[in-house]
This record gives sequence, C-alpha cells and structure tokens, in this order.
Amino acid sequence: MNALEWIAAILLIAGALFFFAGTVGMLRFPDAFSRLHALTKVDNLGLGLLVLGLALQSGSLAIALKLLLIWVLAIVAAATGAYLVANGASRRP
Amino acid sequence: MVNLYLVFDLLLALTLMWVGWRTLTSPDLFRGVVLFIAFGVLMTLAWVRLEAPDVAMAEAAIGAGLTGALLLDALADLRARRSHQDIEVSRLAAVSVITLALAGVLSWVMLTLPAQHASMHAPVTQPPNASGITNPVTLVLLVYRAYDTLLEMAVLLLAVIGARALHDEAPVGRAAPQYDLLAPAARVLLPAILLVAAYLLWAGATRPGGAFQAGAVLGAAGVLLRLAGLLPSPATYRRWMQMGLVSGFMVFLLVGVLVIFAGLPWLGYPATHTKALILLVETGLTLSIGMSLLSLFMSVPEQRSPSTHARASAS
Amino acid sequence: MTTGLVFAIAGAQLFFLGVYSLIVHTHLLRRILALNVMGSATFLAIVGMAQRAQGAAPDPLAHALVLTGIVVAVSASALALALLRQLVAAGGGTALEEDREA
Amino acid sequence: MMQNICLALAVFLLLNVAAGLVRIMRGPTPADRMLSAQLFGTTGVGVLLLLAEAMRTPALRDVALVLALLAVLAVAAFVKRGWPDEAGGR
Repeated sequence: MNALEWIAAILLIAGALFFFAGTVGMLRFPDAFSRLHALTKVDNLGLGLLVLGLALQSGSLAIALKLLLIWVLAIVAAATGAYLVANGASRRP
Repeated sequence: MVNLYLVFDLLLALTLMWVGWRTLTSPDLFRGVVLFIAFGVLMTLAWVRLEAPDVAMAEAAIGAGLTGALLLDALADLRARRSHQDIEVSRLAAVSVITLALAGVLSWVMLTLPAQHASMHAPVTQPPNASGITNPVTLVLLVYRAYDTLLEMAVLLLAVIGARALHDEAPVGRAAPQYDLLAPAARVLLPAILLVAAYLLWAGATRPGGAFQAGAVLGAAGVLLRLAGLLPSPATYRRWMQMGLVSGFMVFLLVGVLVIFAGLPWLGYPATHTKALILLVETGLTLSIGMSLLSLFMSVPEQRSPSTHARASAS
Repeated sequence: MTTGLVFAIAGAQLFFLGVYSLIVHTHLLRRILALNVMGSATFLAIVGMAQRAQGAAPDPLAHALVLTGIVVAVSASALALALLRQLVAAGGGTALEEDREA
Repeated sequence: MMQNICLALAVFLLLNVAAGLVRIMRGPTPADRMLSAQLFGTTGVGVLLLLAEAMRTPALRDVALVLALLAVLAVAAFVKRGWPDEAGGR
C-alpha cells in the first residue's frame, strides 16, 4: 500500500467509527433530541469521512465528484429530516 | 481466512428475516411500518449482493422510499393502529406447524436442487444486432420480452384506474405552516431528483438503470412535492396528468404497431434506429410510471377522515 | 453456501412467515404488510435460485421479472390501501366482516 | 488490500445497522423510531459506497445516490401525515 492508500484507509476507518459512535448514541442517549445529535454526526462526519477516503483512492475526478454529490444530497436530505422530526417532537408533549 | 462475503451475506439474511418477522408480529402497526421501511433498505443491500444493481435501484426508490410514504400516509387515516393475533390457540398451533413444515420443505428442495439451469444470459449478452443497448436487463425488458412489459404497463394503468375510481384527488388546500422547512428543501432537492431520473433513463441503455428506476424516482419527486404542499390543485393539470399516465402504453403500442408497416414483426425494432426508438419508448414508460405512482399516492380520501382533519387544522 | 442460496432460503422462510401472518391477523393493514413481505420473499427466491451455482453469472431475465414485479407490487399495495381507506371511511372498520364474526 | 478493508468495514456497518434495530423496537416515541429509520438509510448509503469499491461495481454508487435522495420521502410522509398522536397509537 502506498501513502495515499494509507491515508484513505485511515479516513475510511475514522468514518466507520463515527457510524459506530452514532449507533451507540442512538441506543444509549436518553431522549429523542440527544439521539438526533448522535444521528447528525453519522450523516455529516461518518458519511463525509467515508466519501473522502473513497474519493482519495478512486483516482478518478468523475467518481470523486459523484461521491461528493451523494454526500451533499444526503446532508440536505438528512438535515431536513432531522429538523422536521425535532420540530414535530418539540411541539408534542 | 474467513470468507467475509459469506459473513456479510449471512448477517444480512438473518437481519432481513428478523426484521420481516418483527414487521409482521409487532402489535403496534406504526412500529411495523417503520420496520418495513428498514426492510426495504436491507432488501436493497440483498439485491446488491445478488449482483442485481438494476433491481437494487428500484428497491431503493420504491421499497425504501415510496412504499414507506404510502403506508405512513394510510396509517394516518386509521384509528385502530394496533393489531393482535386473532385466532384460537388450537388453530394457531395448526397454522404454525403447517407453515413451519412448508418452509422447511421448500428450503430442503432449494438446497438439494442441482444447480443447473437454462439461463437467458448467453443470448442476451450477445445482442443480435448493433442496437447499442448493452444493459442485458433493458434488452430483456424492451426487446426480448417487450410484450410482457407492454402488458405490465396495462396492469399499472388498471391499478391507477381502480384507485381513482374509489376517490378523486384530494384538494391540497392546506396552508404550509411558517416553521415548515420541507417546502424550501423540496425546492432544492427537486432539480437533483429530476436530474437523477433523467440520468437513470439515459444510463439504462448501457449501465444499470432504465425506465422503471427513472419512473420510480420521478414518482417520488411528485410525492415529495405533494407532501411539501408545492403541487397546485389537481384540477389545473388533470389533463396533462392523464396524458402522462397513458403515454407509456400508447407510445409503446404505437411503435409496436407502426413497425408492422415497415415489414417487421409486431413489437420488433428496425435495425437502423433501434436505440432511438427504445429511448423513445423508455421515455414514455418513465413518464407513465412516474405519473402512475404519484396518482396512486394522490387518490386518498383526505377530506373525509375526521382524524386527519383535526391534525391538519392543529398544525 | 453461495450468496444466491443464502438469500433464496431466507426468501423461503420470509414467504411462509408472510403466509402465517396473513392467516392469524385480521387487521387489513397488517395483511397488506404481509403480502408485501411475501412479494419481496418471492423475488429473493427467484433471483437467489437463478444465482445459486458457484460463480454463476447474473440472470438478466430474472432481474427484469423482479424489476417489473416490484413496480406492480407497489401499485397493487397502493390500490389495496385505497380500498382499506374506503372501507374505514364507510364505517367498516379495519377488518373484514367474516373475520370479525369469527 | 483496499477492497478487503472496504468489505470489512461494510460488515462492520451492517453490524451497526443490526444494533440500530433495537431503537426501532424500543421507541419509545414515534420520533425515536423514525430517527432510527433515518440512521438505517444513511448507514445503508455508507454500505453501498463501500461495496461499490469492494465488489468493483460502479453502478452501486447510483444505487447509493437514489437511496440518499429518497430516504427523506418517508420522513416527510411521517412528519406531514403519519405522526401518531401517542407513542403506541390507540
């Protein structure tokens, strides 16, 4: 493995750890709002680091851009969903 | 060295069975529906492992997206949201034993059946002419089994007619509340979704994708707009929608019949303009499938349900 | 054990799980869910069996069949849900009459 | 090597998905269940991207794209229409 692949591998593992942290938070945190906090780490950092790692070692600009697009769209969708659920939950006893 | 693929497959299959089981046994139907959405995500992964990316794409759009939205939407109209097993103990035991035995027998047959079968693979991967279509699934759908696909569109159309016979479109008169982020987000996402639909339609000739996936994505875009309250009153575009609904069936039929005058068999394609014709048919199919899914989502008796009404005015 | 066989057998279990649920539950939404699970299970069995041989190439015929099947399944579910809502709106409840008497 | 890492991480993420099921089961509120479903979708996108690399199937990125875009649909339907009044309905 060359240096670039090492960096990519480290990014991928770091991303996976954020997925793990998010899942642990989802299971351990006490209420919906703090669980939401855990979920957003997965969408932003978890998927973000994963995309970065995969883009680095893909060696193709087209693939890297597509991965970036997937991440941006996932963030827009996830942020909207998180906001809607939080807003709805805060308006209900 | 452990075969990691086998680990992945077994873990996925077990999770899939567990989610299926809990979907169908949870007393709380809302939980059942959410589990079914998770089931759709897991099915997408299963298709990927079965080397069926075409199917995975449709499942991602329909199983993990549209079906969930449909079920949640229907659940809102039901007052009875709990469901229990409703059967005597003796019959329950009989049903359990029989279904378990049948599942065992079927699994045994699957395990012992010799793994030889006639595959379409060889003829499909060597196209008879230079059609330019290299995605084997698209070839099956539009060339080898075009008759099936045509009739499948008719079935889809029948389902829409059936649903619309029950209700007309519900009005979308509900004002969007101020806090609502869904409408602006839908405006941002809409161009992306439409672009993806067009890309999948185009990609279908050579890569996984095609009319069914693009149509599902298109339908999802419509459903998102409707949920965000961005669709105008159905009365203003009813005619367009009806034309869209029948476009796939009609274009397909027209192409299928017109080629007869060129001396070709029914639903055959001329050697020269195959790709253009297939793309034309696929565009029609995409519109039809998208409109059908949106139309099925819209044919709900929203105004008749008191519980929905109360919630609508409260929010 | 190949990937195809793993998912084909999972499909077999899920199918009969759906049958069981269809029989023992009377709530119609549950039955629609059960039919959907049975549909997915059938699709898994079709594609899985086509691919059960070691190193088998994917069968495009099975994929095309399942692809159209998924679209038909969702439209059938939507029609069933529309019927269920009509039943509820007409005051018929969420179970069929013969089931409520039993 | 890289493919093995991706595959191993995909298995790891799938384990996370299985663990996340516990939250869908326990709830207690509908919001909790729906958030878990959203976690499912995002983790699914991650698994698809990793498998695209491990299985050398670029088309899986398109599947991930579709999944990432349309997972919001269920949440939107939930918030707009399907939010039950109480944790377990009635």
